[in-house]
Amino acid sequence: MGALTLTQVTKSFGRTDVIKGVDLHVDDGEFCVFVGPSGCGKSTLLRMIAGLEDVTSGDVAVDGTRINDLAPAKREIAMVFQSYALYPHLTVRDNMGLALKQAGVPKPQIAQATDRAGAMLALDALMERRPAELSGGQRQRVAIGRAIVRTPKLFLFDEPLSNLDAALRVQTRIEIAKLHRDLGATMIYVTHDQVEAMTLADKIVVLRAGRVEQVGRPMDLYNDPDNTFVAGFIGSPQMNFLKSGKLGLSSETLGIRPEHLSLDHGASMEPGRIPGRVSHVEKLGGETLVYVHTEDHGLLTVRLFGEQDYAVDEAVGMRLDPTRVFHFDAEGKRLR
Amino acid sequence: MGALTLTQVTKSFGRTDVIKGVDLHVDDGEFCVFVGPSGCGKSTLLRMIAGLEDVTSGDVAVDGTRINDLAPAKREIAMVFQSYALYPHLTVRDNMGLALKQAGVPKPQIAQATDRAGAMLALDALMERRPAELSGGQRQRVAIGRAIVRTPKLFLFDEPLSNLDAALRVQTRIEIAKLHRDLGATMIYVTHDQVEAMTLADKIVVLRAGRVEQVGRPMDLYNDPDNTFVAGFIGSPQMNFLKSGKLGLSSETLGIRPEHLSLDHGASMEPGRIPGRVSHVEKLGGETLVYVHTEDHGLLTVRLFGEQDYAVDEAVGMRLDPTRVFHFDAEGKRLR
Amino acid sequence: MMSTARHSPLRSLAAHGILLGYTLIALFPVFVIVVNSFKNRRAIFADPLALPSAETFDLVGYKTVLAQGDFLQYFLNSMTVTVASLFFVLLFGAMAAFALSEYRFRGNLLMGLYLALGIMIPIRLGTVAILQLMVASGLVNTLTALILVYTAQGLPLAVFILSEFMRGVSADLKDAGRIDGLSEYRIFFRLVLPLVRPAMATVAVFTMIPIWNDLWFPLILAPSEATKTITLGSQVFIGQFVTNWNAVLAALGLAIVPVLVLYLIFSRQLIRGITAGAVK
Amino acid sequence: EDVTLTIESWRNDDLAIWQEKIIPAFEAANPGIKVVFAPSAPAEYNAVLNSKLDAGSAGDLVTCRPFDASLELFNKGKLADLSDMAAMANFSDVAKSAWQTDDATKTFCVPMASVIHGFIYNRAIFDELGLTPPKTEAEFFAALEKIKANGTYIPMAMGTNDQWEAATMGYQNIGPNYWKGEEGRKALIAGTSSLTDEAWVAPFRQLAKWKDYLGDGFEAQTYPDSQNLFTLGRAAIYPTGSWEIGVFGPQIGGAFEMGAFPPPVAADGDKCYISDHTDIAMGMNAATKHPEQTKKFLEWVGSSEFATLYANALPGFFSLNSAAVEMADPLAKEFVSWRETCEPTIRSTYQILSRGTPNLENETWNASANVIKGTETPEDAAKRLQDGLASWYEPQKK
Amino acid sequence: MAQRKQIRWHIAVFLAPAVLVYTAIMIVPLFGTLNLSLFNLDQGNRVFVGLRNFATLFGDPRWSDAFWNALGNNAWFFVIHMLVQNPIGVLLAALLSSPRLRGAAFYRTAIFIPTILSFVIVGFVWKLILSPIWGIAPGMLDAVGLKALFAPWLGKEEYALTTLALVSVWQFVGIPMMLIYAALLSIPDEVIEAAEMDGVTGWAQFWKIKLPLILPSIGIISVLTFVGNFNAFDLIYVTQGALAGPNFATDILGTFLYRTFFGFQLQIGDPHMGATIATAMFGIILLGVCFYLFAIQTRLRRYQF
Ligand SMILES: Nc1ncnc2c1ncn2[C@@H]1O[C@H](COP(=O)(O)OP(=O)(O)OP(=O)(O)O)[C@@H](O)[C@H]1O
Ligand SMILES: Nc1ncnc2c1ncn2[C@@H]1O[C@H](COP(=O)(O)OP(=O)(O)OP(=O)(O)O)[C@@H](O)[C@H]1O
Ligand SMILES: [Mg+2]
Ligand SMILES: [Mg+2]
Repeated sequence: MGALTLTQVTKSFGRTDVIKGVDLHVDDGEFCVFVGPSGCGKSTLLRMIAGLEDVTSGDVAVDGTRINDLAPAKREIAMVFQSYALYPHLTVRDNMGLALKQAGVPKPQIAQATDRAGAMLALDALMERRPAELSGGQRQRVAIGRAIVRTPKLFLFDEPLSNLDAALRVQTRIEIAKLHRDLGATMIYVTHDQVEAMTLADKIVVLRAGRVEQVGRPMDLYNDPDNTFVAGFIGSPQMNFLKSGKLGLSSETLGIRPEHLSLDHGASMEPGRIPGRVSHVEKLGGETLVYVHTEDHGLLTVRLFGEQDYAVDEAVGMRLDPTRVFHFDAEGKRLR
Repeated sequence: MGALTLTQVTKSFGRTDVIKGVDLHVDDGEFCVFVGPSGCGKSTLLRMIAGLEDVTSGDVAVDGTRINDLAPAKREIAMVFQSYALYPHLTVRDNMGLALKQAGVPKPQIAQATDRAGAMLALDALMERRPAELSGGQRQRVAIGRAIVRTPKLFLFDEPLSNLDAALRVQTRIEIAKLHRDLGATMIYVTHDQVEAMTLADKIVVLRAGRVEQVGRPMDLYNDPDNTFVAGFIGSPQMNFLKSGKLGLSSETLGIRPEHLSLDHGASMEPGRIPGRVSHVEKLGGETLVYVHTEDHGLLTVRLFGEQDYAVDEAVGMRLDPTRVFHFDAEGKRLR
Repeated sequence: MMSTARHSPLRSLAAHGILLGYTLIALFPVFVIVVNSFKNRRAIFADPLALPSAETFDLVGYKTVLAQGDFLQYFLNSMTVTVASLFFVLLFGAMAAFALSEYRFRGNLLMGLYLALGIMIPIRLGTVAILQLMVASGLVNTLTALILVYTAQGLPLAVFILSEFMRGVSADLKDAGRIDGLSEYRIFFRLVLPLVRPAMATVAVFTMIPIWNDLWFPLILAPSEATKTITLGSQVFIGQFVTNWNAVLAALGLAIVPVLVLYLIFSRQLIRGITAGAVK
Repeated sequence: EDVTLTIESWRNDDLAIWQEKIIPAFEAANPGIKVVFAPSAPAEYNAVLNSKLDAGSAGDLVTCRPFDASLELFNKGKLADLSDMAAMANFSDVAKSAWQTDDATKTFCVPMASVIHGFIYNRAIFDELGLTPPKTEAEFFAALEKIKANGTYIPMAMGTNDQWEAATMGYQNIGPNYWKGEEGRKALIAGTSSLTDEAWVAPFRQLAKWKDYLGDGFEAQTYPDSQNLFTLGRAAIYPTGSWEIGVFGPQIGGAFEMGAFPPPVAADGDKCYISDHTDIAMGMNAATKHPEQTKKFLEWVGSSEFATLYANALPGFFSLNSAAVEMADPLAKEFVSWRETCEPTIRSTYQILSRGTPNLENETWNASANVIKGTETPEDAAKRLQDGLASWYEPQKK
Repeated sequence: MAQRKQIRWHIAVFLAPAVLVYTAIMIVPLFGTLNLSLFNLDQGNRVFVGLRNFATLFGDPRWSDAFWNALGNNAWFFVIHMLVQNPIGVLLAALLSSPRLRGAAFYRTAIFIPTILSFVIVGFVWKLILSPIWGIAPGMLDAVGLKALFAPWLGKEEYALTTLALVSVWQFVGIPMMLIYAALLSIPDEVIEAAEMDGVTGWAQFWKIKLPLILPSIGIISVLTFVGNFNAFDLIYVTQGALAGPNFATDILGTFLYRTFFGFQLQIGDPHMGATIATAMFGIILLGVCFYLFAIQTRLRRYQF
């Protein structure tokens, strides 16, 4: 019903190659999250799947049928645009109901569907407003509502929650997960938010400059990254990269996540202890991030649970959890 | 130089009251973060400070001088719009350089300033593109760049990092903090991101439906919220609210953050242990969120450090850290 | 920007069908004009649809035209008047339109109405007063007189159309300009004007056509040999009892070419997506 | 320093003649005076001239339309009084009447030319069909019938689209025979005769019969269409005025020969009347800066030298100068010769009767066209004209 | 837009050049002329007559018949433009603006060419084409077996006005086309893309998305059509002459005004009655425009992109 296959898909805008040959398979009913640095081509890929953008070369297929030339309207896709693209002349209700109306769904049913989406997105009080009278987050919710009132084969979400507050974001995320379970539709979701990516995805696709770096289940990527890029990209704060040579190891680079470094006070020199000086402390309430400057490896981040007291400039020492280190070669490839 | 005072400021759009009397003082050189649910009036307040929106009643003053009627151009402000508002016909470079050009800064200096901002925001390769040729995150970075090339009295940032990836976001956040230190300018910053709010702010202003709920330093809000709203809004995942009665306490509601609940396996009934059943587990890599369903209090969230193994439907018990609980009355006001 | 996927062959076939059909309707009479301007009089009326053949081919119209008066001079006059008037209409009109669309001030609507009055009365009625004005200021038989009149005549329409289009320019964008310290003038010239290019082009074309084709004011205000416009020059061939159709066709046919060129120049400004990427 | 005089005129057609023949002749004889002939398209002439005179930018010399249009200008002080010019002696009272005040005390334009109405025919067709120029109405219709029966040619080239053909070449052409020229015209002005009288309705009756002999779709046929039909040899007869002579010659280019006959009379031997219409004159802008030189030019316009020059340059425009003018064009001579046999008159609506609203001339155009098309009966048309006239013209009010 | 309390000189600066030129060269002369409607000649002297000229225009059948006839014709002329010209213009613009249409620039130019032509040429060529004598229209109808449909349209009272209105439509269809085209260009691509995703394509897309967004421009072309039609003059004048034949079937306010104001043939121009007619026309048009400005324009929603 909604298995998506991309085969050697490329895309160029004039002379700029944006997508440089992507192969990807998304199973029917799978929840696939695209992550990658800003400008790596996530939106472009989504737009190609939607049919809004020419495929320069390669094939886009749904259930084995090539759909490169199928009109977007015929692809049974719902999409949340990164820029919202709301209909400025329609009320919130009509923005959400237009697709159903077009499909000939009877009025009461449309009203019901839009009411449900409105309630779910906390838009109930705004149903008769027009986009110009909404706040940024409200607009984004309308864009989400417009997609979810329908029951298409494939959902495409382009950073749908970026302008929502934390509570609403969690809530909407849960609703989307629920929608996914209920409809069993295939979903492709672009996000910059680690939590969203980790919690929603059946499969995460890490993109970098128009290429797929790694595809896998969230914890697989976290625990078993293929290279420094993926290792650094998944997990926040970023993984620390240390010079293996300075530690007497044979690999080029050693990676360790901030949560797998332990920290103690004092400047004593013991084997396996990396000495440094606190350069900056960030207290986030539930956790504390300590940035430690070291001679050999530059700035390292340590993530500690709860509220912890470290003073800036204090001498400290760090220890690696040896079961949690990753080794990489000079090209950044993981050595397993 | 840039102390900002709002006195009983209100704003209505036609019959909708959006800002309902805000009093606020921001010291010169202070970094002030506005947080609040989507649609609570953050952008509107920012736009009023900028002079882009009429003040329906009340006063906006800078350094004690009422500026309600001063033209935005005269207020010496830089602003990042939530909607970016890039000049579509200008290149990235010209978008960033326009204000300087207007101020009569000599060309080489403009080029230098824009180059620096471009490099900082990883836009170097895109300086000659127009907004239509940029990705969402790139556009947002141009909007930031446009603000930071200047040295105004007051910076206004409206969710400036919402479309950036984690790494870039951390990096840009650090740059903004540095900018703040270097220039000593007053900054007002709207964000939905807890980490940004906690790490950047000298002072956080929590807004709710056009009113100020609480103002304070980040850790003060975290550790000493005035009411359930602030308690729930600061900190992610949200604080758990338990029915005090069921625990034999006199307050109406008891609040405890997910990181201050401890969890153990098994269904045994001990005093102080709240039994429940795991309903959902989210593994985020560095931490694990366990959602536990309880008879008395509904769904509670427990935040655990590292990767933890809890199976869905497993019987578990929770304990509160008694030093970390908050008590609230029936109206949600904190009982101290 | 758009995809082949969105390019249904059936729909585009239908579109081409309709457009081609209408193009034929639009061009058929033009074809008749052009073809006949190359034929002798007898042939024009013997079979107006026939292409010029060896027998009927005749450049007499063009010869007459080029022999009569200083056509190059007329042409230059027309060009000067049209381009200068256009410049002022666009500049002044856009400025006024910006004031009307951007600022709320007392009397805004009334000012709009006042500026629109001009499209409601044929300016011909004011001829005598205008002529008196020009006589008094010694501008009779100068191109300046024509430029002044055409500027005034073109303004109402320009203001009317441009103010509508200017209302569509994103307020956030102008606000961003204000934040950047741009004066209202800069906002107008640097931000708004470039973004209403299609509307400016449209107004330019609408303004230019009646100016180029006008016969009345050149006849009244500047009929002298040195200031004659090309349309007035062509009028020589329309007589009381006989009209030299060969010459009229040739003269007016020739006179289309420059306007067509101007049109082509302006219509290049009709560009899609000028404001793309501005706001989300 | 040379003085330059500008002539305002509606005669675009004559531009070349003035530039090449007339003006050089004058300039040669009058050094120090330059003359510019600045015509505008005839349809705009009145409006343009009035505007320029009002504003004070009109040329020194003004070509005068006959009767009220010029009289109005004179009354407003725009045209100078030329009564005492020496050249006025060269013109008869009738010739001057079109440019005089109603009481004939003042003359303000120097008469230049008149035009005569009649029918031009295509000799080749007449020869082919064995026709001779008809003298009576009966012969006229017989000829038309014969041409029609033959089917090759349109019997008569006339359309009603432009309306004025119907009135000028129809009604005013054949009418004088019915209303007895000047006699009827003057009676109408005096109020002793009315437009519903038989003499004025009868021409409409004849016009109503023309319909059958006009080309297909004559309703949409314009004046240039008619001209072209005739000059291209597709029509046999062309109701017209003498002004066509000059323009038809080159257009026909020798393809056939033209002949002319005056409007046929009711019965052989009846007195015939022709419309010999005083049409064009020249006056002086009262505000001219060079009255001396302008008068000098006008004196020359009143001379027989000018008369000869003009009449020969523009065959069909007949000089109003009392001195006989030698003309070369045979067809023009033919037209002028009718002055000997028939009584000339001017168009009935031109003097005085078209001063009010509704305008009798305009109404006559409309009525003539309607009658030819058959959308109005001759009687209704006549009644409408009479009612309109009576509504404002005192002598006709009953 | 913030309300700023100081004197905003820039508003004056923006308005000044236009207002000055326009007032001096257009408004003053025009109202000087319209003012004439309050005067008339009495024994050669100009005297103030108040509204008596209007009483004559509307009360005296010699004037009012012609006036109502012209007004009625004008209304029909306008109706045809609204029903034919504007829908065609909008349709063409909609087709032209479809993305990736090959040859769009060619079509656009070709369809616009008639608008560039002068009235003299338009009048000549259509008279030639429609002429029963020269045979283009009858010949073409004959070729498709519809010869019977042919009539000398321009000469028939019942067809002439409609025919001329259609010729005028032919000439001016480029105007609504270009305006609407410019308006369509300003609709953001992404909104259209969103519609595609929602399955709103083709005509539905036009009706539901594009049309509402260009409604202000449709309003403008309606007003311009209204104003243009009620001021129209040239086409009728060059094809049918100032008497607007046959039998005044094509007489519209413009020709009626011209005849009266400037005079025609033996009819001497009457600036006073002419100004009266002009004022009446002006009143009618002003009424229409005010209706648009106050009743329609203020209700039209505009969208900023
Ligand atoms: N023009 C308007 N007319 C009516 N209501 C409006 C208008 N503009 C904004 N609002 C309402 O004002 C409230 C505050 O809007 P504002 O943009 O300040 O919210 P915000 O706090 O920035 O939200 P977000 O985080 O979603 O951007 C919203 O509820 C919005 O719907
Ligand atoms: N029209 C265009 N012309 C040239 N380059 C373009 C065009 N549109 C996009 N690009 C470039 O293509 C690249 C990919 O853009 P895309 O929008 O897919 O990025 P993205 O991964 O969605 O980024 P973000 O997270 O910032 O939204 C970007 O570097 C962008 O600059
Ligand atoms: Mg993107
Ligand atoms: Mg906001």
